[in-house]
Amino acid sequence: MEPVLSPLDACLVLLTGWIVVGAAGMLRRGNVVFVARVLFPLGALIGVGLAVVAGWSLALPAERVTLLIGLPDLPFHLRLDPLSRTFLALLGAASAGVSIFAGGYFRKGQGTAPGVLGLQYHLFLASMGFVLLADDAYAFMVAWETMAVASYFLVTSQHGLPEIRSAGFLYLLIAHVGAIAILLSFGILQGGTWQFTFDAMRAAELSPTWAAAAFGLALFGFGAKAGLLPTHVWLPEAHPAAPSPVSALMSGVMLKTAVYGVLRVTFDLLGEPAWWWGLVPVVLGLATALFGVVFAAAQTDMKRLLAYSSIENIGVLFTGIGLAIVFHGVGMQALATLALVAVLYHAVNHAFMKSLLFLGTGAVLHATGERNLGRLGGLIHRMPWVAWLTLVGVLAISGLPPLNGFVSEWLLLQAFLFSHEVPHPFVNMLLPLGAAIVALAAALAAYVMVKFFGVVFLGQPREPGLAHAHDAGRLERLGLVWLALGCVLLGLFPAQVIDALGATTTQLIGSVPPQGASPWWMLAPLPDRQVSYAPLVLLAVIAVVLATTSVVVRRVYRRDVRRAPAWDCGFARVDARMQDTAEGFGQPIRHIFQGFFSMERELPSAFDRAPRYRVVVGDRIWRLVYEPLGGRVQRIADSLAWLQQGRISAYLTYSFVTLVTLLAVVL
Amino acid sequence: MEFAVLLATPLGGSMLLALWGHRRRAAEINVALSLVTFLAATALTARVIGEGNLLTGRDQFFIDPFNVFLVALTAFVGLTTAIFSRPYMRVEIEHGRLNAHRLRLYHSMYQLFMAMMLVALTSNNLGLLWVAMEAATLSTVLLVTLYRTPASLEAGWKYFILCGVGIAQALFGTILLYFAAEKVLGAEGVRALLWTDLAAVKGELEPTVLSLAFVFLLVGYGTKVGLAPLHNWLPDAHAEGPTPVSAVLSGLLLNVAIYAVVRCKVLVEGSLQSSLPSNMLMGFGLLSVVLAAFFLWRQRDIKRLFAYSSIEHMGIVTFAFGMGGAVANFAALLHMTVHSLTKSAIFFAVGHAAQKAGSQRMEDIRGLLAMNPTIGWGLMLGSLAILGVPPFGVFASEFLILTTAMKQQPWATPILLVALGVAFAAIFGRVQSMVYGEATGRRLPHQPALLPVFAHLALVLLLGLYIPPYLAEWYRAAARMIGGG
Amino acid sequence: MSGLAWFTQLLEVLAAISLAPLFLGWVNQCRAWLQNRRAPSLLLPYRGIRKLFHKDAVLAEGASPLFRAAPYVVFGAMVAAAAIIPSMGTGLPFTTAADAIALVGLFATARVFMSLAAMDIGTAFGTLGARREMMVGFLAEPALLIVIFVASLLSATTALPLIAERLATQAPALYPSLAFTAVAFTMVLLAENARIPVDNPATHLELTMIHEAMLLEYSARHLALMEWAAALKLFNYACIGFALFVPWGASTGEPDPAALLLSMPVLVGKLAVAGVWLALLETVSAKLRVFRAPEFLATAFMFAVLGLLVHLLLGA
Amino acid sequence: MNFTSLDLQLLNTCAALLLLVSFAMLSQRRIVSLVNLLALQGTLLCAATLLLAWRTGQHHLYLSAALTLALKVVGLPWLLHRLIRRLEVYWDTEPLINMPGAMLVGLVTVVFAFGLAQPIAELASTATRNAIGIAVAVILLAFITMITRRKAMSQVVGFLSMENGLFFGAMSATYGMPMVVELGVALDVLVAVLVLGIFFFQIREQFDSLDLHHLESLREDQ
Repeated sequence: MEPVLSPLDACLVLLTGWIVVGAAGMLRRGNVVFVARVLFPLGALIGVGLAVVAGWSLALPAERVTLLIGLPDLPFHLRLDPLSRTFLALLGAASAGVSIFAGGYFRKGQGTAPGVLGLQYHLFLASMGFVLLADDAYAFMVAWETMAVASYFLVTSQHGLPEIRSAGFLYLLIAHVGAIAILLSFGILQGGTWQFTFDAMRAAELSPTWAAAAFGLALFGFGAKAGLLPTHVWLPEAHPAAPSPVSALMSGVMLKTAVYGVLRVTFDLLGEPAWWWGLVPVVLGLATALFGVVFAAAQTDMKRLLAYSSIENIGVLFTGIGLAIVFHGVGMQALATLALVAVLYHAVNHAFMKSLLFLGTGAVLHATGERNLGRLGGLIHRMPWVAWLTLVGVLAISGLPPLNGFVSEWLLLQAFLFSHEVPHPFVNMLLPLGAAIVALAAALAAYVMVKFFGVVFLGQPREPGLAHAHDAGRLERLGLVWLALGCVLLGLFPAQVIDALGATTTQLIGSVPPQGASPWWMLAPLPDRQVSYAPLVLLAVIAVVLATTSVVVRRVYRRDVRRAPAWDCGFARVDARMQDTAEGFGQPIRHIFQGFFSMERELPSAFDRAPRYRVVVGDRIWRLVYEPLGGRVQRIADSLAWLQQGRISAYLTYSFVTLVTLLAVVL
Repeated sequence: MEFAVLLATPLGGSMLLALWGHRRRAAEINVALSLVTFLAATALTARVIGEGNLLTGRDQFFIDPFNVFLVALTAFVGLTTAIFSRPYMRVEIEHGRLNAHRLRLYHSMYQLFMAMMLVALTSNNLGLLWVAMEAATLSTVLLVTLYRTPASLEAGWKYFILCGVGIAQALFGTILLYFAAEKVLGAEGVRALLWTDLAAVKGELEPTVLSLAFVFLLVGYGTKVGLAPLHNWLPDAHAEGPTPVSAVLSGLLLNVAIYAVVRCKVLVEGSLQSSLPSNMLMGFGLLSVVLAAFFLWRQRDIKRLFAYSSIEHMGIVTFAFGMGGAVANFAALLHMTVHSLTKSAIFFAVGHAAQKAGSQRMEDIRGLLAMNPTIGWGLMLGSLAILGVPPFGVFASEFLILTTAMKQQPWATPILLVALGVAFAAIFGRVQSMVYGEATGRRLPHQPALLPVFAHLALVLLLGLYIPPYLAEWYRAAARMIGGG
Repeated sequence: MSGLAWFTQLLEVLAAISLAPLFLGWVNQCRAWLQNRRAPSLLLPYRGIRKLFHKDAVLAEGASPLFRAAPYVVFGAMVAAAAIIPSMGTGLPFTTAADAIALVGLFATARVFMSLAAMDIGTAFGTLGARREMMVGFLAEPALLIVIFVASLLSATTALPLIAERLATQAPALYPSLAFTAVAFTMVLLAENARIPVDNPATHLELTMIHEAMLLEYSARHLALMEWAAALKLFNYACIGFALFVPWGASTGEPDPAALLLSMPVLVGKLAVAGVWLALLETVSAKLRVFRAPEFLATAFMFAVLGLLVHLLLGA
Repeated sequence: MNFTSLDLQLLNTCAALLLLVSFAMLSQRRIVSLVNLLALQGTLLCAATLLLAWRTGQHHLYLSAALTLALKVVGLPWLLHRLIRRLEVYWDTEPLINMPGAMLVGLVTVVFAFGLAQPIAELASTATRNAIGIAVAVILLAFITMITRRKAMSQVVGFLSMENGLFFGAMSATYGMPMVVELGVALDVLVAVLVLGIFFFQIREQFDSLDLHHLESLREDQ
């Protein structure tokens, strides 16, 4: 039967619904209960609806609509195609969890009034939706910048603190610079037609050089939003500054819009990318991945840690995009599809995992008021719900089977494994080594996550105050459960997910991942290579073993369990200060990857009464790129200042000289 | 009829207020007069939309799409500024910065200024245009020096001398134009300076003379537009005058000056058949944008900051007109509109902010959002709008200008973009630190009139998302008339 | 998949589980001989496990459910790995459940749970052990992956049984790349199974221990499971090694118990040799300082990459 | 219209004298005599206008001559003299460029102006076409005068002499502008000077001097 609304109309209605919900909050700006307990759950419902619509219509052909608003010669064009549907589904599903959590999260506090916050929050969501729908340059830019501004306001909602202000400033500045680059890239993409609809860009013929330029600009622009090296600096500042649900959205969803942008420009608008373009994102991506995870390991603030881990995942995503471009360019369709699927899959996974983790930190933050790992610990006893649900996210993002993080990683490695077949010297030697870096990053991610979870939730509480920590509320739990469930299901049913992604890959590179004769519970993307992966079986085996062993242990040897003080090699007075701090746990990394950091240490001597150890880990790139840049501009400004020294005769001379020169020119 | 009212109201108003302006209800009268002017302007606009161009006053006055929308804009901003200045000036008096007869001067000069701008916009006679411009300058000189502080006197003096000299150049340019026209239209005095007649015969005008004339006119009126390096009066005048005056200076006077430049450019281009005038405009435009962007980095005074941003935007507009062609002109007109709306809105917010903080130095202004959310949001959103952040209208025009630049002057695009980036960093960093943070400063004795701020911003937002068809048509007609490219 | 196949699979798993401690005992015995000490009984590991199962479990007060669950999870993961690795037969049902990469993932899962459990009590040693374990892990994993890559480049698949099958069925040739990777693999094996030179299973000297430090708080059945899992891990690694480098002798084709039993002696033989080889290595090499471990593993990684490049260059 | 050579000679003499006066202003340091020179310039202008009016018989030229007389010969100088007396500013301080330098620049400017005027002059049908160059020169010289002076008062004088130059230019190129414009211009000039008068007093009471170096506080380079 034919539904009353076409999917696109439905999406429009839902996005408008978000705006309306947000606006409704302004009616009773100060009323937390109304905004948080009523509006945010509504927003979550809309999110679910969006996910359902997009997911259900995934395989349908693209449909368009042209709105009345916009520029007179360039009204807003919207288009709903498999690519946008995929990301809309991502947006809806992830934001649903975040919104429902946020409903329980926001309380009365200083900073922006709840109503305003709700408005900004839902505008943020809606603008992301429109970014995914936009089908002409103007609409896209409008949605894109609105997204940036809305998130900026959310980031700075606690603007009392100077570091939050500077974080917001840095964020918006880099976002704006990126937007300018994107605009330029569109300017090239239209290729002489001077039509700024995406259709015109698809039709436009570009010379290889210009196409490459457009790609480069787009990569830079979207990379700036995604946190690709070297424009990553805003990310670890902005994420901790924002309220946790917002960090969750920014990291989980907003970064993905950048990935969407790159995919859209590269495969849809540019059409046939040259294979060697792919090398740039591969190299940048690998560098970013390694950089991000290494820095994550050195962090002591849990949200900064997660932010850096986001940088790592972005790196992985861009590596995958690069691989896809290379394979597609040299005509290795199957592998290109594989890489692309890996990218899309990982985008979805990361949306769930990272949102889950950020929300977990949010719950901890609320319960303890602490973001510093050095003052947490042992929370698994106080807040079991949060702890166990966060554990799911931790295992997932560490890339452990049978959860979802592993699947996309597996796909990417599979793609890498055969990159030696690329028919170009050096490339075919170097690309496989990329696999090693990806593996290293993944293993390090596991390290980081063990540190994160172990220090926050395990061990003994490092502060007496933690004894009063309370578990998450009902709405918060609901949000966490939703996202954790997502992680598990995405991990257990990869074959189905990949089938669903088929429509998108067809749209982008015109081929679907072959899902040969393998049974429904098994993932076998490369039939000719007979590799396969069946998470359900793995889970089953482990479960069975677990069950049998525990039963055997219980039945056969009936021995009971005693509680006693920790043994610790017989050392009696164990206390919390003897556990590793975050710094301690990160120490091996700092030791091994010294080259990455600019560190300043403060080591205690053996004799001082109150020994204290302090280490500050700085980002070299900041000192190498950004500080000089700012200084340069300031210097230019200063050197220009003498032009205006307040002497009227000087000013008169200017106009005299101008007049005479112009006259001379004319003659 | 409407036209007579349009010019007579402010003229008569200035006389009336010159006598009455210090009494209790003077401010309300001021508002009422502006309202009448605005109504007349809208009526006139409606009529021109209906009946097309309009020649009147023995052909001395002429209304076409190009100037009628500027007339409407001027009348509108004039009205909102009058509304804004009512509480503002009252506070100034309570702070003892003004007294009754200064207020009288203010009101009367304000109306006179309005009248002169309207005359300049509508006059068909280039000589009359010049006279009106000079008169407008004189009236604003008195407004700038209203506070009689050393700084304001200095600003006023510079304003007077620089613009005076500039406008003298413009007069010589006009003379040359007349000289050239006489050759074609014959010496029967009066008609030879009528723009309509000139435009009709612009093809036959003597190129060399016109190119010389254009140089003088450009340097002359360009000084009033604030094109670098002739801009030096502008920041001083904006910073030291009362805020309503800064608002109208930025929002309206610059527009009128640009209008004059463009009118002349049309004639000269018509006769020269060369890209010389366009190149000059583009050169001046780029130079202004770049210089202003870098000067923004050194500002400590909030009004100076936004004065430089005005220079930057005038540069953009000039550049766009220089490029010429349907799209660029359209974008330039749109940019003139949104800029004057946004910038005056910003100045309103700035005025209140400065009054609260009791200082124009930016490091004294903190935590506006905490102090008075409406002012804070006004300033924040206004700045975002002026910085070309969508969905505000400034982005729409900048989008068109940039894309056209990519098409017609690719070399200029990177320069523009760098300048825009620098300006963004400079302005936004400062605005943010003023809007956010803990509140300092005292309560305002009067509830600030922020209706104008949000009215303007709403309009700008609308123009960013939806340009009504008739408005677009109107712009297009004007763009066609300006031609070039 | 017939019931027979499943039965065969079960048989293999059980064989692995039961053989693992024996292999461990054998290695210890060889080591003792080589260091001319009186060798402990071959069955010592079994006795140890049995003894531990008969004891009352003592849990530290701060222990969370995670601490109690970990041993089962680790053990389960290892068993799953054993089910997947073609120790005796290649055509078994579970072998399709995961390829070599997934196998690495399984080991990682076990490692992560062990480390988390170690951090759970919040003692100095536990966290120290966890930290070092994770460090060794993230250095060893890429090396292992590259090793597997080289093998899978030779056999154009990452499914371990297929690798074994294809390598076994190809005309026996000398692969220089495999030679390099074999070295790398051995080093990884040593590191991953807490053997000298990276760790010392026999020591409880606080400052040097890694694996033992994590188990300090465990007792009774939990400890037993952990020990058993460790033995199983060693066994698994050995079997991976066989599959990659000496794939001959495993039963191929349709799974049936008889073939499996036939291939059992071959496996035992390989294990015996491997045990001697391991013991020899551990005897001749000295325990490294913890911060030499990265260099050790970096060397392993280097070997693996060399193998890869050699393969890409020579196609062999 | 029929010009005898005598008229032309007279006109050209006026023009030459105008130029001379401009140079004199450029070098003059006493404000009082500066104003007198301004008056003299006005007179010459008036004379030239009358001559033209008489010869060409264009009546509106009589009017503008009258305007000139009223405004530039009598009105403004008188006003300025009063101001000078009221404000006691008789001397300008040392100009920014010393006399010889100023002269040199002036000469170059004159050459430039003449060169500039050539093409216009060729097109002009008026008898006075050769004077256009002079007009331009006067304007530019006045410009330099304004640049080099340090007292507000003398700057204003420079400004007014620039107006004279413009006027002369208009006359010699086109026998004057349309009446509307001329009236407007005259009005503006008058108002301007009145405004300036007010200004002087304000500046004076603020800084108790008309020295421009007081007016250099609004600047970027600090």
